[in-house]
Amino acid sequence: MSRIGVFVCHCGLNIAKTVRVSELAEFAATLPDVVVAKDYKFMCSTPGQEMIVNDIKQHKLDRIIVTACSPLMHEQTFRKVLTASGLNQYLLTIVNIREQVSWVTHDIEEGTAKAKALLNGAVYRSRLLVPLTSRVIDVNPNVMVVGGGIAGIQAALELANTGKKVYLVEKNSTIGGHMAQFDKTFPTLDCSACILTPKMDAVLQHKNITMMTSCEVSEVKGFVGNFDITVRQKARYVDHSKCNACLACTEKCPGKGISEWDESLVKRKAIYIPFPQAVPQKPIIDKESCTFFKKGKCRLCEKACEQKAIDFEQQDTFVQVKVGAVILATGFDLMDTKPLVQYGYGKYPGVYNALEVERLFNSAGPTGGKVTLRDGSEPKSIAILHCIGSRDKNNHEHCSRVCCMYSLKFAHLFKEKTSADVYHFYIDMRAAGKGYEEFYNRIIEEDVKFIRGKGARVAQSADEPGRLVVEAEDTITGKFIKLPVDMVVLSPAIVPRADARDIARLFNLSTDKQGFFMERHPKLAPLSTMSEGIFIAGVCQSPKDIPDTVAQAYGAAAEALTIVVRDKMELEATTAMVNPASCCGCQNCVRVCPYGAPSYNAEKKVSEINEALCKGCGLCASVCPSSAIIARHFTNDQVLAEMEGLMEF
Amino acid sequence: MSFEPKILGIACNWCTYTGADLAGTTRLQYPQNLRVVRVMCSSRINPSFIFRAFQLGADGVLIGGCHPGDCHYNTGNLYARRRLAVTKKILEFSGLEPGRFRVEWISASEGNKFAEVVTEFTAQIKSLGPQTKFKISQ
Amino acid sequence: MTISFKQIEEKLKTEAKRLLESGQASVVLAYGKGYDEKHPMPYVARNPSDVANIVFNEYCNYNMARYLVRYPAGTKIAVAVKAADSRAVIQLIQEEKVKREDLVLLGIPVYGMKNPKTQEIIDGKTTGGLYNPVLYDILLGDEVHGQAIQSPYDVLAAYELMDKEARFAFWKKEFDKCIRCYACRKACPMCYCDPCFIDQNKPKWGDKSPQSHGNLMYHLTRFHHLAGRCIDCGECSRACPVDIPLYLFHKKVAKECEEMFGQAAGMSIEDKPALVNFRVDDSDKILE
Amino acid sequence: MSQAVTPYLEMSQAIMEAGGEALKKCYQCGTCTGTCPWTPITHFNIRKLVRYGQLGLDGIEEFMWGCSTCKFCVDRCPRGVEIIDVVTAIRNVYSGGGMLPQSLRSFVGSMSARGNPWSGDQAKRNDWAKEKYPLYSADKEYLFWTCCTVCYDPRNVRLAKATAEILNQSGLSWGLPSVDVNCCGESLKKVGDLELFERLKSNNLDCFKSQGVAKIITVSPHCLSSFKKDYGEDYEILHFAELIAKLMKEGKLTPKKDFGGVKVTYHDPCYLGRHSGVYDAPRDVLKAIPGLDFVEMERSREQSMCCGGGGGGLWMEKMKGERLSDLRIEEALATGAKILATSCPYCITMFEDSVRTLNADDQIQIKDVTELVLESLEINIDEPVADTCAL
Repeated sequence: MSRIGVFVCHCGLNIAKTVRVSELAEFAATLPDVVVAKDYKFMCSTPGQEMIVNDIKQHKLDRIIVTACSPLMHEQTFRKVLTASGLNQYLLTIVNIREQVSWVTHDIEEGTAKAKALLNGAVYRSRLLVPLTSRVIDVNPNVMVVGGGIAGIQAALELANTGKKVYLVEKNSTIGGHMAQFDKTFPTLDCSACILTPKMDAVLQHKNITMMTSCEVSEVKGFVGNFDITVRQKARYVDHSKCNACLACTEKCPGKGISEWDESLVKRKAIYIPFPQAVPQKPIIDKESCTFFKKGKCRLCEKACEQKAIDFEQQDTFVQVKVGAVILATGFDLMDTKPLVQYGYGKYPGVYNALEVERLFNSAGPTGGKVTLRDGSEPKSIAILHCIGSRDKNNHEHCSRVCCMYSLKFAHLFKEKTSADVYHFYIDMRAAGKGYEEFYNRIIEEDVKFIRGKGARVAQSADEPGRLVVEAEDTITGKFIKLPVDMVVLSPAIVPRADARDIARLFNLSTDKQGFFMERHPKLAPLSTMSEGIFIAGVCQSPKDIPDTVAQAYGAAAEALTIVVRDKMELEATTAMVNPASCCGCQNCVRVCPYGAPSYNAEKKVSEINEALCKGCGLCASVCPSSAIIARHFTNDQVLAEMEGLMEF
Repeated sequence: MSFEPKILGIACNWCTYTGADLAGTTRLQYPQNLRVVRVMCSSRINPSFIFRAFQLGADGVLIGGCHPGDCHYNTGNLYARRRLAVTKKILEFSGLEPGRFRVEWISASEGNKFAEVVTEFTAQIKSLGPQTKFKISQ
Repeated sequence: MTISFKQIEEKLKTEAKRLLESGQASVVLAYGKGYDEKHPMPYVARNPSDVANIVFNEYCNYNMARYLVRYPAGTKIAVAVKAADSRAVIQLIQEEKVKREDLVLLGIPVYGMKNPKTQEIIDGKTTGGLYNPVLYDILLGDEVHGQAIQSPYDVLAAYELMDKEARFAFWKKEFDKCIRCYACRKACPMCYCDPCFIDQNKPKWGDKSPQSHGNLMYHLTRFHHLAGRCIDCGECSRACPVDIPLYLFHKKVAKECEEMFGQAAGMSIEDKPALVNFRVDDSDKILE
Repeated sequence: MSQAVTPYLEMSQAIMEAGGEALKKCYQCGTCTGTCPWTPITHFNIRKLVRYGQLGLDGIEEFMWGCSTCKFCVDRCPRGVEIIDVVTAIRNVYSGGGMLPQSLRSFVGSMSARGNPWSGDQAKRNDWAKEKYPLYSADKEYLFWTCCTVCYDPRNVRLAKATAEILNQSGLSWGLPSVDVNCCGESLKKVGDLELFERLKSNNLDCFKSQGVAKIITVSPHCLSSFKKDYGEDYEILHFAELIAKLMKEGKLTPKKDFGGVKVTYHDPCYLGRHSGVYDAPRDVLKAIPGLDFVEMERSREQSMCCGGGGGGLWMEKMKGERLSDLRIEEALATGAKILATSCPYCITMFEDSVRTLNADDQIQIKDVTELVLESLEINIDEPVADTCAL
């Protein structure tokens, strides 16, 4: 026999308007094991909570049912009420009569009837609830940050400043990310390098940060508080512990590779640092373009190196890192626009993508900051095409969010650096951000032309060889525009990294439809993920600008800190366990678990579940033919009882 | 009085249950015949739950989970898809009307889909009439 | 070509003897004499001298794979397998209940096996439509060729055509006969759970006394547990004292599984049991 | 004149109910207009048509007949709007009010009275065959669906004959439909007469069912698309170019005659290409014919240009300078090709017209791929052919 208290909330009129709450409470009182049933205006308010606390004491209640809004809303609130009254928090049941009853009907008869059925189910279930004990584990105080762009840098610095040790893993040979490729940032037009390089240097100097460049995560084991991560250190062929960054080697190198940093616009040496402000300032050898690796002869860099740091024999190595939490800040790629043949990218030399143009503006870029076409001439007329592959069912449905603003920035820089006419082809101008609308106004005043219509086609000009023609409708006049230009800039969709799904798999994250990492809750938990202890920041979650990215980085650092600041932590108790007496050793649970929580004990011929790995989905319980697996808080008999209660009325 | 069916819903916490909440938050209207049991993942659903639901007198059973590929537990609903498909075939071959059992993928952002599915499914169950084949008579 | 049961019996004896003598097997699972010719018994030979008791005739339907899980891991077992029986062995290997290297499979290519109760030839009805073992180490006779190939699913046609009311009435009548003796699960090579779900008290899935609703729960759930695993040996139906045609339901589920998942039970040791597996591109159509 | 208007949502609703549901998805980016082949040469504005539809505004009648349903905009539309459905629905809603343009009235009238668009006598549908070819019966494998245009239009009769001869050569078992059938109704549907379309369709389906038709060969991609999209899933439908490519691959047809290096280019009919996704089969056939020097035009395959004959365009009068077929001929001439091959009777009609009005008939010949195959098989069907201008 249990002693159940039922507390029916009016939620003002939100519930009371279409559910007769007092009738519901009277009905509750007639149900088995219900000792107290009350209704109240706002159960989640302080007096409401106090009412529950008092009734628990006065009536010696051992089960609580709160009939109110969705458990996703206030389950935690009421769990705390139970804990405060000395009751186990898992003895709480929430009945959702707001989102799933009162708000979806206008008919008070229907609403009241459904609420009764739901409450009856809850009473049946409640009687079978058992106290559950959260597990307590030791927490490793270190944090790993994956991705060395502005988000990763900011998060690493924040954490390191609190005294925590941070491993910053970057797959390129330098940190800095996309932001380091830019010249200016919108809307303030401050110089990207001026604000970023001091932070990059701070990372290098920080005693609490271990910077791991040319590194990739290859395996993730463990769970929140105790991750055990294997990192692959890719061979650099330069021993960075010996290198003193004199860069004599790069001067002597005869090899020529394509500069990834400069978006393939120019060549670089085979032994190189990607750009002059790279961190670390130590070079790596690109095997593909190195004369020695290709032909077996050369070694000029080796001769030039006084530190004897060149090591052609170097191999990839694997490093084990133990951390308590992880922040993923892996950034984005630009969509490859070559398949969109109508825009001629890759076919006409005058068509550029946005990142290429960023490099053209950059004083450390391939043209030293001069805007010139591939043939060295200055463009006289430039078209910027928005939404290329974004907001497009045939490609990527999402809005890439920053293109409007950086396209405006491009227009400004074109106006500043050339005497060209600049045209925007856009669908909608999205300038929602601090100072963004003002920036848009400023660009309009700079006499940039805005054509409201999506660029439909870029073709070679029939009349002027070598020039391009952009075709589109100006939807405002309804006229078909054929605009001759020298340069076309595409603002392509921002898409997840090519390997984002692999990373998601490694860290057990979900991805959304576009492939961006999925947050735990779109509003209330935007930086956490379904994997406890793994947080996300920046564009890997969805396209965003630098201020939002940095804000997320601070947030993710704080989130990670809430874990590693503790010595010990509690885990949700709603895990699965095996009743060995019923286990038939079929190993179905071992086969299906996405987290590797169950394992087979061949000696005892039964499965066992490592609760620290269990996320509580209950899949194992449903594939267990002999009902040996107990999915705590969602056990077979609890679910069956609830169903029975629901079907009774 | 017209026939008001009892429909049992089993919804996963992360997608369909949240989608149902969203239908409420946006005040969409749908018939009140559905009673939802919340589980953490559609993969938790044991086939016997469904057989049992019909024995308890459910006129229809509606299962909701995340869209394949979006499961919060990565692959749970991919197993569920197979297991529930087999459940459906078993019900069908045993002679129960196939229309009484339905699986839908409804994401947390698809409040409107939730309301539409419930409306449509309720109408379908009404047209099938009371379920007597499995129901245990008192 | 006709089958010489005597010849198979001789070969079975010879191989059993050789395996036991050489120590390649410590037990041989085969058939022995029963109270009459129509009722042979499962038989376990442990010593070369036991081999004389081995028999084989058209009534040796037992699926000896049923007994494999009784022996401790590492026991070297030789087992006589007909077509369906070999699929049971494969399925057990997939489920890691037995190891391939611990087994010597004495394959029996055969047709014309008979149901002792009805004298009916079971080919095409409960043999998965196969005459030759899918997997074996030693074949006791020549492979059967030229025998008419029968689809294992042909016998379903009449039941699939029934309207749902008639089908429900049919199964209700059949399940209502069930006395819950559990001979079906005893005979089944894939039913190795101990305890069975229906014997559980927490939760109580269904009534344990022979009542319609408990019977329905037991059988429907068992069909689900065997989905993608049943290899159509028909032993459940022959074991049934009240003659419930369980094989029909199992076959229907097997057919659906094969269509939906592109894989039949016990055909390859490389497969993973279909219901603890998935493909990302499984179609949502299977739910319609 | 006042510019004030009030949205008339009942009209918008009527369009959606007539199958133009997709119109609500449009966000007016203008990709369609920028892509539409008509935009540069006429006042037709497809985006505006959708916009007027969204708000149910008056004045839509002015430009609702401009679309030739080439599907280029649909393929490019970032919102996935089925623009052709919208056009069809708008035409349906408005033409119901008697707003058919003059040139389409005889087209619809003939469809209604005679079941074909060419005012042909229904009993004479198979007269071109002169009883040389078999009629379809249940024991035959393929029904050779003769498009009305190849039955009645003297220029395209050559195409009907070429197809029949090649079918005979191939050894397949096939037959012609009886004279009871009528037009597939594709263009009729696109001009918005959905009710009459349903009538034609159900008559054809009855014929198919009564004769046990399972596999259908079409020479017109319009029939192909209509059968595939609107006639249910019971039929296996092949365009003849696909069948020829298959037969050639299997070695059942081997072209003999060497064309001696004559340059040929290929025009993708919208309904074979974008509508049905068949791009390679006709090219494979042309490349397999000895001595044809195959060149592509600048706009080909998915990017191909429309001839203007779809969506009822074949029956509408267009001013000089507003004809897509003229532009296409110029593009073909620019490649230096002496033959412009295609695989659609509508395209052939449009191009034959254009080469004459452009005085280019001595520079380039218009041929169906089927006709070139027949020629390479060295089969002669030459009979005096009436001039297409006489139409």
